Amino acid sequence: MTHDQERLQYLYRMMLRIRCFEEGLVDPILNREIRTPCHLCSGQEAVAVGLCAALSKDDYIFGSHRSHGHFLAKGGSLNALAAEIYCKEKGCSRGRGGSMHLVDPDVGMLGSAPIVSGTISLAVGAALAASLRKDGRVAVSFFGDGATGEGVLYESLNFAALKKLPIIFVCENNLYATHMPIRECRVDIPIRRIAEPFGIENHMVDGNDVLAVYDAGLKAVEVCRNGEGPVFLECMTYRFRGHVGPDDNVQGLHTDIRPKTELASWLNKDPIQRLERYLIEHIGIGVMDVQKIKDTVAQEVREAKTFAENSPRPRGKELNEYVFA
Amino acid sequence: MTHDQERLQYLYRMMLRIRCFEEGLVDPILNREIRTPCHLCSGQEAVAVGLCAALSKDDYIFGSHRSHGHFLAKGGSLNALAAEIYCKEKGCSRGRGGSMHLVDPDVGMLGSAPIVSGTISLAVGAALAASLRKDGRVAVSFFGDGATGEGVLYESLNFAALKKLPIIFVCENNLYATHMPIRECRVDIPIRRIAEPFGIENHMVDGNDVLAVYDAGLKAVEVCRNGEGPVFLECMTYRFRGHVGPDDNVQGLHTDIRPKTELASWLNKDPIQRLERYLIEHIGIGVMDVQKIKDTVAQEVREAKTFAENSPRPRGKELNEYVFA
Amino acid sequence: MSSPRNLSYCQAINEAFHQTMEADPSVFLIGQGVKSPWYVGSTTRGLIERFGQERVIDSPISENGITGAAVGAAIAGMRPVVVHPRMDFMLYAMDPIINEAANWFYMSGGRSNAPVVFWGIINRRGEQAAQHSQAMHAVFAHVPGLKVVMPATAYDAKGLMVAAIQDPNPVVFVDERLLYGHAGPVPEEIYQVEIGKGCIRREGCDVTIVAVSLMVHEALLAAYQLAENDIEAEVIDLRTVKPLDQELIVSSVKKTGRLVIADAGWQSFGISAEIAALVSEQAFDDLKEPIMRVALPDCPAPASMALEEDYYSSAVDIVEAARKITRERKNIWRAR
Amino acid sequence: MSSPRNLSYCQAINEAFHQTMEADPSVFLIGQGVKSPWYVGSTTRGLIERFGQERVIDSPISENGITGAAVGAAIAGMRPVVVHPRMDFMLYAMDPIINEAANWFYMSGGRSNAPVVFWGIINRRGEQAAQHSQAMHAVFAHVPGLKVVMPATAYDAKGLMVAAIQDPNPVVFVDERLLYGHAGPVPEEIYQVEIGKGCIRREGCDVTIVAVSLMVHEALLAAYQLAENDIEAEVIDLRTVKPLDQELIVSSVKKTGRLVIADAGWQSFGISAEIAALVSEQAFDDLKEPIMRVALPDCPAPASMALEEDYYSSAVDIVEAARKITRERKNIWRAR
Ligand SMILES: Cc1ncc(C[n+]2csc(CCOP(=O)(O)OP(=O)(O)O)c2C)c(N)n1
Ligand SMILES: Cc1ncc(C[n+]2csc(CCOP(=O)(O)OP(=O)(O)O)c2C)c(N)n1
Ligand SMILES: [Mg+2]
Ligand SMILES: [Mg+2]
Repeated sequence: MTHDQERLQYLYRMMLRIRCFEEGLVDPILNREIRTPCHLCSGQEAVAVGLCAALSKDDYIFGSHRSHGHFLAKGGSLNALAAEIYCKEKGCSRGRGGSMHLVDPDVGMLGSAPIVSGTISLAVGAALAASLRKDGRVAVSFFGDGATGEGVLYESLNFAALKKLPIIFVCENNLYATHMPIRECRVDIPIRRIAEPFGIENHMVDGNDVLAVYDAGLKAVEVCRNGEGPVFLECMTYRFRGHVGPDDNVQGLHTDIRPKTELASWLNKDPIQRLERYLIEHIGIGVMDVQKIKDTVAQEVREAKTFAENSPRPRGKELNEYVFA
Repeated sequence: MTHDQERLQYLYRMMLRIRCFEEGLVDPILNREIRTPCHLCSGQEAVAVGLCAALSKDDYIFGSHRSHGHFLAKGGSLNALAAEIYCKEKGCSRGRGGSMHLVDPDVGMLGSAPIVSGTISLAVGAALAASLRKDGRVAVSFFGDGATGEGVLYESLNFAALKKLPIIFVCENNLYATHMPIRECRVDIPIRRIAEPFGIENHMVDGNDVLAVYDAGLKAVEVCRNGEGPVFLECMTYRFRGHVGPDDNVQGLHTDIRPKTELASWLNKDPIQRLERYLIEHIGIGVMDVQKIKDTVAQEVREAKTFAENSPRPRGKELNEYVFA
Repeated sequence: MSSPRNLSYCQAINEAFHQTMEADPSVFLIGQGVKSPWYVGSTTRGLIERFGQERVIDSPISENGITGAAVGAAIAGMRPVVVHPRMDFMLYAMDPIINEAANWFYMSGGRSNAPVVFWGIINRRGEQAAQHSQAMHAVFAHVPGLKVVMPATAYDAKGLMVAAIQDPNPVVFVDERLLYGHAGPVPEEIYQVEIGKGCIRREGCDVTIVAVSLMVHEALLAAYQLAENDIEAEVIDLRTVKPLDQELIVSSVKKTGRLVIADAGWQSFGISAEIAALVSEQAFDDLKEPIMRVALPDCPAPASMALEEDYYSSAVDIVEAARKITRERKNIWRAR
Repeated sequence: MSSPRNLSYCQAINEAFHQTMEADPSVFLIGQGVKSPWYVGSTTRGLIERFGQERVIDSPISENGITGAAVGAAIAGMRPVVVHPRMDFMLYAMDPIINEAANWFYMSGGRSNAPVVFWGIINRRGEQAAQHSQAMHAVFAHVPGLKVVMPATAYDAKGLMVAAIQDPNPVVFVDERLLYGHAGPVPEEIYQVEIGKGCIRREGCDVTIVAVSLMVHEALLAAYQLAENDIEAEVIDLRTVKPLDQELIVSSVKKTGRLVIADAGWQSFGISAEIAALVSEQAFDDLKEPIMRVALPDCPAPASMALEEDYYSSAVDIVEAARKITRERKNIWRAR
């Protein structure tokens, strides 16, 4: 597929926004300004951005513990995200949720939550809602390779297949689940094959190539909108930082068991640099234009941080609000 | 494979014992002498008998809600089974468990329980125990086609495959789960294929041919004892009676939605008659010999019923015994 | 309201579905056995014919996934009812019920709610044994963010189901298979029984009996027997277990000074404990006698009918308990 | 016993594993994170090196299947400990814990038992929010067939873990990540702390404070502050939540006539309710004042630290509660 310039710049800007925002969290995490556990997605931005770019605003997504990227890619507000991570009242979840509970129903970001696989069945339900209402919406469930250990994933695949629901199962295979390489979690057979006994169309995608993800997303969305869902995408990718926080090794526990050379080889496949090179070398976007995008993004991120810092904390006497609607 | 006479007669006698015993329950169920919910396995005897014949006494099995056959096939006492179904103190579970909780650790029948799929992970655990102790035991998990809806089955397959546990997953596909044909429970792809994404050896077996099951069982046991487990067997079979009790239609609810012609065609494939014909026509066992087996079995079953009837009920003041060991 | 007809408890639930589904296209039913009377009696009669298989979804045996799908559909704007034809099966679905649904509104800071009904049927007795007899309302009552209702009558079965479906929060609706045949007057039109409000089923001044679901009927029987001995029991039907109608309970105990609690779940760490704790906090000075609890012993459900008789409690046990704390009237009992 | 060294709570648990695994080859450890200090602190240090990956099994993320496997291994004669590095994850594993393990011995009529330890870690605070902060001991305490222990000290952490592993029944061992650094004397040899027995951590005659786990330390702090105001509190450490040490609690309340219960779980329908109910049944005539409960409000755990401060209770709340029911001494408080 060919992609128009505007779209390409959008993809670049969005990935950069996520990266720049998350990298900006590193210091505040290390100096304990931020306490809520942050699972950074640096290195994996192409999956969130490529997939969400293939959706319309009305479509639904659900995320996991590692969902800053999903939230932003679906159109969530940078300010609201920053404030939530600072657990402030102006956060997207009013400081009640923190980094692991991001939500913005207005842009179809229906929620994220850290129970592994816990939101997969919710996404199936959102697809079921769309299918009952015949409103043409598609639902996307983002989850990790570790989630393939949970039985509810298979229950979800089965039910979605049985009812031909408009849902895209997106497995971000970053090769590790916390301290466990995927080979210690399951046998050495591609994850996408779990879709086969349910007759679900499935593809392996280069998750560090935003255009590949975007194209796979477009096709999957079409399949779903035609009533021929679900689709399962296994996106191969890698996280550049720790499981939680900037670096599992510097935070005292030394639990990052990933070989340095492996990390290095993946750093070479940085999805943002890859698209940047492509923009400059093949699309003819100027280095100055790229720099301008970088500046804009940096500015946005600074503003978001200021917004978050200046937002008030929730007040203790409002503790019990929002228990019931 | 060829099978010696003794073995063949054993298989025949055991299937007949199960059939004869269960058919003897029909009247007492209908006249409410027996109240505990009985899920009869009439028609499916070959799976239990063929598989268990491939095991040694020390090997482990776990059953489900429909496990009278499993219990007897593994060597459980007919008297203890009958007494349990009458919920008497001399039942295998002392009348605390009823039809759905059959246990006899001495013959490796580690238990049965009606929560669908609930015992599959337990069987994996028994296989894990065997593997930790390196005692050469094999564990068998019996479950129905309906159990493929439960996520814990996939978790069990994954873990068993990862650790190469000596376990045989035996799916008795009788085409229905209560009132639901399997096609309303999952897409039209053979169940055994769910084993593939976990790299588990899997086979489809004619579950009404006890010799086929026996042979498949022998091979699977060998694979497991060689440390190359697990194995998944899908045994195609059919129940001749209601989901629970003799006939779902005569018991008032009219929930048996199975076509009469379908039932009729399966009655033609009765595993016991099949083996009987084979014994007489190919092995040269005399009709009289067969009749003798029938008489013996009928006598055993009568005795078991008498045993059960004469066994005392548990006493109310012993209600709270057996809560803790 | 129109003049009510007599309907059975399960017909009343059926009518709640017909009327809520008719009124609101976002209401739908999903779960094991919605098209099988073996599972759900006649609670779903006529629904498929009227609303189609799309809105009455008989599901694979996947409690976790299906319950989660109901929660997700609720988050996406629907009003699902997900049935578990035995409460015991809900143990597979605790993650979507507790981790997800109960916490959802709070952890999104009020930005997103999950109006889902978790319908769990207690299906006990009949020598079904430990895995097919459990009542677990106390577990759900413990969890913030969940409401728990338990109708005792046909009227409440309909009204509480309607209220549960129309509530913007996750509600656990727990009914009792043994009550399905119980009949009572039920208005024709759609109506709610307010969640969080109990009611007095019988007035009395000597002892308060707080009961729920099945035990309300046992409590009324007990009250009748007690009255024959000049003990006037006030019988409260909780209707809602969470949030408890504290005021109703406390003000009754303030009047009678005595309390018997009758629950059909396990006693230890069960709902009877919370009610006892509540009263001993809020009506301490009015309590004349120790609080008595009638509930299940610390024991799984046995199969044998002989043991079942001892396991389950009934009016006799309530009478016995009430008798113990109306001891200044002991002479009356002796006289008979 | 040898003279005890000071060990931290998590070192004590670690020692329990080393010694039980050494003593009995059927003991093994399985679950998420057994080889990762991020999950389980240093509770598992040195175990893999000593006993091998076969007996220290870090598992896929499959709480249901892995917990079931532990139960099955127990039924087949092993003594597994299955860890859930956050209790919240146990919601996926309720079926094997409750439907299977808890009922197993009973429903087999005593023919088969499941000696498995379900080890669930409460891991709260730190702005982790609702799904990563839950304490659910009350749920397990409600279920017949389960025992529930909750150590407050390093000594008990070791002794209760040893007892749990050596018990022939399923035991839910609930510890508190916040206590992992807490140090205390721990004997070198292997020993059990008896399941079902609490202990008096501080004697006093004015008010009984029954506490568990984390809250024992808050209760002791509170007792110290109360003593400064001439209120002598007796502090009971439950150690075991189920079965409750009824005698210890009741006899203390008979002495003091006043009771404050401090639990780190939700108050409503929680363990504090059962204790209150117990006391108001068994020590009714001795109770001078209403029972006070200090526990979590009916609210999921918030992320924001500002809210966490209000959410979690501490010594201050216990002091406050005790003060309310020692009102005849109000003048003392006023004087200061
Ligand atoms: C039910 C459950 N079990 C365990 C955990 C602890 N946990 C948090 S993240 C994680 C690993 C998830 O791995 P993966 O799905 O591959 O996502 P990634 O972190 O790699 O993005 C685990 C096990 C959890 N949050 N929920
Ligand atoms: C967790 C759970 N969900 C639902 C049920 C109700 N139920 C009892 S048997 C059964 C059908 C099982 O079908 P299958 O596994 O094919 O076994 P079959 O009855 O055909 O032998 C169901 C759904 C149950 N016992 N447990
Ligand atoms: Mg991963
Ligand atoms: Mg079947």
